[in-house]
Amino acid sequence: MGEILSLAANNLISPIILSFALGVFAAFARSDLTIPEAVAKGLSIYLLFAIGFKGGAGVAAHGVDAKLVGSLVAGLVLSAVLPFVAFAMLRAMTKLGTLDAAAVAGHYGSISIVTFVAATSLLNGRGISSEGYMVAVAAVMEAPAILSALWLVVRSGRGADMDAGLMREILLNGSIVLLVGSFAIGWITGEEGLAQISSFIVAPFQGVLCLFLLDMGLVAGRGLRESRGVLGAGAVVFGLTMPLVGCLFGLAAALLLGLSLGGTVLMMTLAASASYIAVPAAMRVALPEANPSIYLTLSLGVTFPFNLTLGIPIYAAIAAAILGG
Amino acid sequence: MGEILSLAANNLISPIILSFALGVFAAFARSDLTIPEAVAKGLSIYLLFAIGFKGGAGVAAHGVDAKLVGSLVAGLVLSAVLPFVAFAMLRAMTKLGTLDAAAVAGHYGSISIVTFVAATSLLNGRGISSEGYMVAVAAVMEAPAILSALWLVVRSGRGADMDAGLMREILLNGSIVLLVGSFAIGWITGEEGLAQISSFIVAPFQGVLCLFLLDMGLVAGRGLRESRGVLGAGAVVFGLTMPLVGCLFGLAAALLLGLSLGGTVLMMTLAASASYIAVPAAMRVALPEANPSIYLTLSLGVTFPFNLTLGIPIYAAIAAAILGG
Amino acid sequence: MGEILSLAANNLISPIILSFALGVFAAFARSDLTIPEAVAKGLSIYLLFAIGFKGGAGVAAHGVDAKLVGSLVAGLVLSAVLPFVAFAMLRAMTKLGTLDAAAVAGHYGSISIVTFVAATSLLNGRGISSEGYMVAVAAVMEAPAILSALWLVVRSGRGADMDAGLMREILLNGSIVLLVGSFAIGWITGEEGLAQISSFIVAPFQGVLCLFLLDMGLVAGRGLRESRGVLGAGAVVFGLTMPLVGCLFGLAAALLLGLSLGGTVLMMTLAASASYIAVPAAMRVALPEANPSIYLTLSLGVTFPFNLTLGIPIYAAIAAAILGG
Amino acid sequence: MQTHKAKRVEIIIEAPMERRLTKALADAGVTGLTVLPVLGGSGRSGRWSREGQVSRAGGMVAVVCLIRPDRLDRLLDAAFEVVERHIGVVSVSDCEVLRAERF
Amino acid sequence: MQTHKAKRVEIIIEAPMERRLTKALADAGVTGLTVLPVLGGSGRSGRWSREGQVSRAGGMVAVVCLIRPDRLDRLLDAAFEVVERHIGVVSVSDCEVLRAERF
Amino acid sequence: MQTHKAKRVEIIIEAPMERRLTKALADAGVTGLTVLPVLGGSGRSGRWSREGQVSRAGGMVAVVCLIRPDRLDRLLDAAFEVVERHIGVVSVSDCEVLRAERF
Ligand SMILES: Nc1ncnc2c1ncn2[C@@H]1O[C@H](COP(=O)(O)O)[C@@H](O)[C@H]1O
Ligand SMILES: Nc1ncnc2c1ncn2[C@@H]1O[C@H](COP(=O)(O)O)[C@@H](O)[C@H]1O
Ligand SMILES: Nc1ncnc2c1ncn2[C@@H]1O[C@H](COP(=O)(O)O)[C@@H](O)[C@H]1O
Ligand code: NA
Ligand code: NA
Ligand code: NA
Repeated sequence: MGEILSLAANNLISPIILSFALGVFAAFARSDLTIPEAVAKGLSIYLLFAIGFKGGAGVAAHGVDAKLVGSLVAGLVLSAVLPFVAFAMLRAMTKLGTLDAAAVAGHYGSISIVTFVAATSLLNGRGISSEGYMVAVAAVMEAPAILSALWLVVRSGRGADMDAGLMREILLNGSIVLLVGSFAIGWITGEEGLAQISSFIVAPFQGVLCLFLLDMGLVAGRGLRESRGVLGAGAVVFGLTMPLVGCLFGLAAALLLGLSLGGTVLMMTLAASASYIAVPAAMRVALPEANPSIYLTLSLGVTFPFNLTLGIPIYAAIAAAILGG
Repeated sequence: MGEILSLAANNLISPIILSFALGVFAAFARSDLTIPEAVAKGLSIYLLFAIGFKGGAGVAAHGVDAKLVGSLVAGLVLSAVLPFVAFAMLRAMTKLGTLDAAAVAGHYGSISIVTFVAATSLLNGRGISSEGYMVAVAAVMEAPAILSALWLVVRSGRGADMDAGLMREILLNGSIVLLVGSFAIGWITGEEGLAQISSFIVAPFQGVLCLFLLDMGLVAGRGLRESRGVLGAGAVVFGLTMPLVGCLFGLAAALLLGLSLGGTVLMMTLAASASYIAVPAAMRVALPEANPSIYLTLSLGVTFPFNLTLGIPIYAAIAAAILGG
Repeated sequence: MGEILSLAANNLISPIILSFALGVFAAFARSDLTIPEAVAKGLSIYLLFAIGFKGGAGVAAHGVDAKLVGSLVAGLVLSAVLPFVAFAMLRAMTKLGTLDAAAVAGHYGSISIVTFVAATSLLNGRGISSEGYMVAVAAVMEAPAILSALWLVVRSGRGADMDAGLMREILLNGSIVLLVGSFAIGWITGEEGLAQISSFIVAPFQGVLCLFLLDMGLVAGRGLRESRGVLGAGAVVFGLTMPLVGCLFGLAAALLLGLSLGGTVLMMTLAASASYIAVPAAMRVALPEANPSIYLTLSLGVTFPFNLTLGIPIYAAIAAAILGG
Repeated sequence: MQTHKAKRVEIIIEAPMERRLTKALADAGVTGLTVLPVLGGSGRSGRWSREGQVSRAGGMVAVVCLIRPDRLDRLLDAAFEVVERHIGVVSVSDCEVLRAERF
Repeated sequence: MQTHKAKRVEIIIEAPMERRLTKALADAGVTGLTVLPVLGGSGRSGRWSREGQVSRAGGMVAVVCLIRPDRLDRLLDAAFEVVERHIGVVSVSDCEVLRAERF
Repeated sequence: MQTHKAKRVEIIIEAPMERRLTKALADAGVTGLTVLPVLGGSGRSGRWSREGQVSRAGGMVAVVCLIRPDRLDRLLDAAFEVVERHIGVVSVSDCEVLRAERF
């Protein structure tokens, strides 16, 4: 426990986390500091491109692992199953109605790519390597949770605006296409490709991440401020315990597959993280009556900061305790 | 021929080309992936600044060549003459009216700076050096073609909205000013200046180019999808043969001037490439009745990808065959 | 004097200054070259983050100096006092009314962070080090001048729309929060933090500064063009002499505190520079009847270019003459 | 200058619904429309702002259609179908247009 | 389709005043509004354009409010208080809205 | 609150024509106008969208003028001259403005 805390404390004073904290502070202090929307999107395109490319180049360098297909299937299953776990917990712990509970549950089956990136940073910082294809696992985990959430709603006799157009939109969501596409480019062009563009996607990566997390802090802080009182105590507790529950599912999958220490931490992080881009957009279309303040605040305002600060070091400590490392 | 194909294949699996392909794929799959307009403009400002500066620093390093003035004059002449060639081909190969044919022809006299940059990348990758002032040649080739196109229209008895304001707009077009200006800055500050900012304009250049080409792919793909059926078979064939015709004009000019292998490839590429920024904007003002779907789709959807993938390696192979290299 | 001129000339042919000049040229030539607003804001966020972080890391590396608190107090006093000096000069030299004179005066008590950055660049180029906390001094100098300006108005019996909301807005202005916040992050994470992100905030810094100054040149040039005739000769003379007066106040403070050569140059530059971001926004709210063309044109169109080209080398020469260096 | 009576319909709707709205309008025979960006706003579902928004989820757009008066009802029916369960507002005002042959 | 009479108020105002305007409107009971970005313009205080603008000082925004006619006066009073000493314009037009319960 | 009758003219036009339009309006004595960005649209010349647009060629802007009714005709004549051969639309509606001395 002491070790976890010391590692967490160490994690807390990194430029990345402090940039996030600065954003939250500025939002709470009602500063007019803002990152223009176009710049925030540009930063996220950079991050997705870089993380995808490096993942693909990693696979090219270390070869296709027999575990790759298994990991992808595990990701699909985790993403589809976790919403049911989350839904049950929400119904037990909070007073949310079916619609809101299902919408929230969908977010926790899906993933947050920035949380994934932060976990990768922490692993890099400690010199722990991981399977390059975990990026692809992240990509396949984005969407299935949305279907589970909609199924939870339909089952309860309420309507959800599910159509072929939405299905297509979810699967061809810009972030998924960019992540999978740059993964493929990294894989095809391999180490040679990486060498060509590494001073763009490797060297400045941590710094770009700082600015991006500054923006995330601003958005999360403003969200928390605007929707004060929207979340009951039960919901907040859910937002802090669900990642711990999710990470155990991720751990189980990783142990089954025999992933490396790094891969295990990443699988746990994916399972523990909650979406705040792909799923909210889909929910606005399919479940317009669900309250976005609830799911956005929980995902971005509670679970994201928790994972960023305490969650990832905890998952790393658990994985190290079990796998040795 | 076999060698050309193998070099082309080699060219095809570079991160740059694959990023373009990813953009085209995302557009055809109707993904909502987009690069915000402001970011796309920012990337293009970066590229123009970097390419101009490096060109100028190159001239400062290697001294002013006696061929510089000759090359500028050759560029002017090529830009002014090629629209007539293109116009004649269009009238023979397609059913386009005078107005549309003239508008298209104007695009093929002018140049695409990204095609130029891609050719530079390919030369760099093969360790072939080139005259730094080719950037300046690119700049002077932007505008004359527009005048030729308007002359073609006026000659046929139709009106073109040509006024002093437009002339000024064309010559002081943002990309021309930035390219020529940064060329001048690079020339004045020389190697010392380059050393100061090379970790900004040299090291990350290839990576930025990937993101820019991703965007170009998205725009080209969406353009092709929206304007399906606008181009007849004849127009498409024109879009693929005109660059080959143009490159021969460029080759002739380069041989006359006695340019290096690299300079010859760049001159061929400039002559072969078609504008999709400066000329369309001028055409919207001066020839509003010409159909933008035709000229934008041909230039950006047919000729640009052709040059990027097959054209440049072909020009390099032809130049190497003739000059030895 | 000869030495000053030669140093100034040397300063004038740096990529940074020439980029600014290119922007001014493009604006005067009515080119449509523009940096999108979002990109310009993104660049300024980058610069503030980088300069703050490096300042903080500098303090962490060299330890807290006994002079830190003194310098902060000196900054506060300078910022509060200089508007009175400027106001007196304006009333003597120009025909501006109380309102406009007070608004202009407020700008000259506050600071221009880009001028500060340019001075840092020049010091770096000459291998002169400076106190890292000068960044914090810059931050505290942003706001007090605004209060002095409003006090000048209220004293004259005219109303100023000063309320608690405005006070908060001024102090929690985005640039102040970002500068102070990244300074704190740099301080906390120290050299280790700097090492993590230096390929983002150190290596490409000069290059980013070029693009930013290109934009500043465009904005300043367009401002000068649009407001031709707004400034009388007296006002222009004020815009050129006030920085020289201000720099002497800065020099006095630096000598009193016993700052290093670099710190002295920076303190002089801060006192000599005029705000064009924080103060104009506050003036629009508090003194809506003051004419923005006057204060923006003076600050951005006259004093900023003067400082950038001649001012900083002059301050450096004066400081070197006095402190020896 | 000769002008012609027309209606100006302004629909403020969530960005993720834009594609569905324009498709529904096109299906109802509305071929002319313009989409404007929106920075922020407030309504029954609270305040929001585009600042620092990472996701498309929170943003809105304004869709403006100029239309011949006799086609208004079909347009409103089509728009209503899409916005019915969603947040946002629809307003209609009278206007005059030049070049009536374009509408 | 059933529509209801309403007023559409459009206020073009300097960006640094936006927060004050929306607060004043909220205090006057106006809960619905939409903010649109503005690229540039010209008026009695000259021309301006957002291009290359580094500062918020020069920019403007357009605030659109749809409101029940009987509430118009309170809105205009509140808006006038804020814009009084500032540059910018306020215009009001008649319109019809769907879903009157939202206003 | 005292308001005054005015006209609101909205012109949607290609971005490369903006400078010409505002110049023509200024020449016709129109000193007040506001330019809004446009994200996309559709019309007789097909659909377009700003997404990923590298060039100014494809974009459009919306120009809004509030004007005294008696000056409308001059404005429309000037605007028509510019938009005549170009794509885009012009609409006019009645409105009321505060602070009539500004128009
Ligand atoms: N009365 C109104 N006037 C103008 N815009 C409105 C109004 N009501 C709502 N809106 C816009 O529609 C969005 C959603 O409104 P609502 O459905 O009331 O939450 C708001 O964020 C505003 O952008
Ligand atoms: N008659 C008008 N029509 C439309 N917008 C206007 C008008 N007058 C002023 N504006 C807008 O309000 C801003 C300030 O106007 P002014 O207070 O006249 O300087 C201008 O820059 C325009 O954006
Ligand atoms: N009826 C309309 N209502 C609103 N905007 C329109 C309409 N018709 C055309 N537009 C706008 O004007 C542009 C050009 O229209 P057009 O000249 O019909 O191709 C379109 O892309 C739209 O942005
Ligand atoms: Na998850
Ligand atoms: Na060409
Ligand atoms: Na100062």
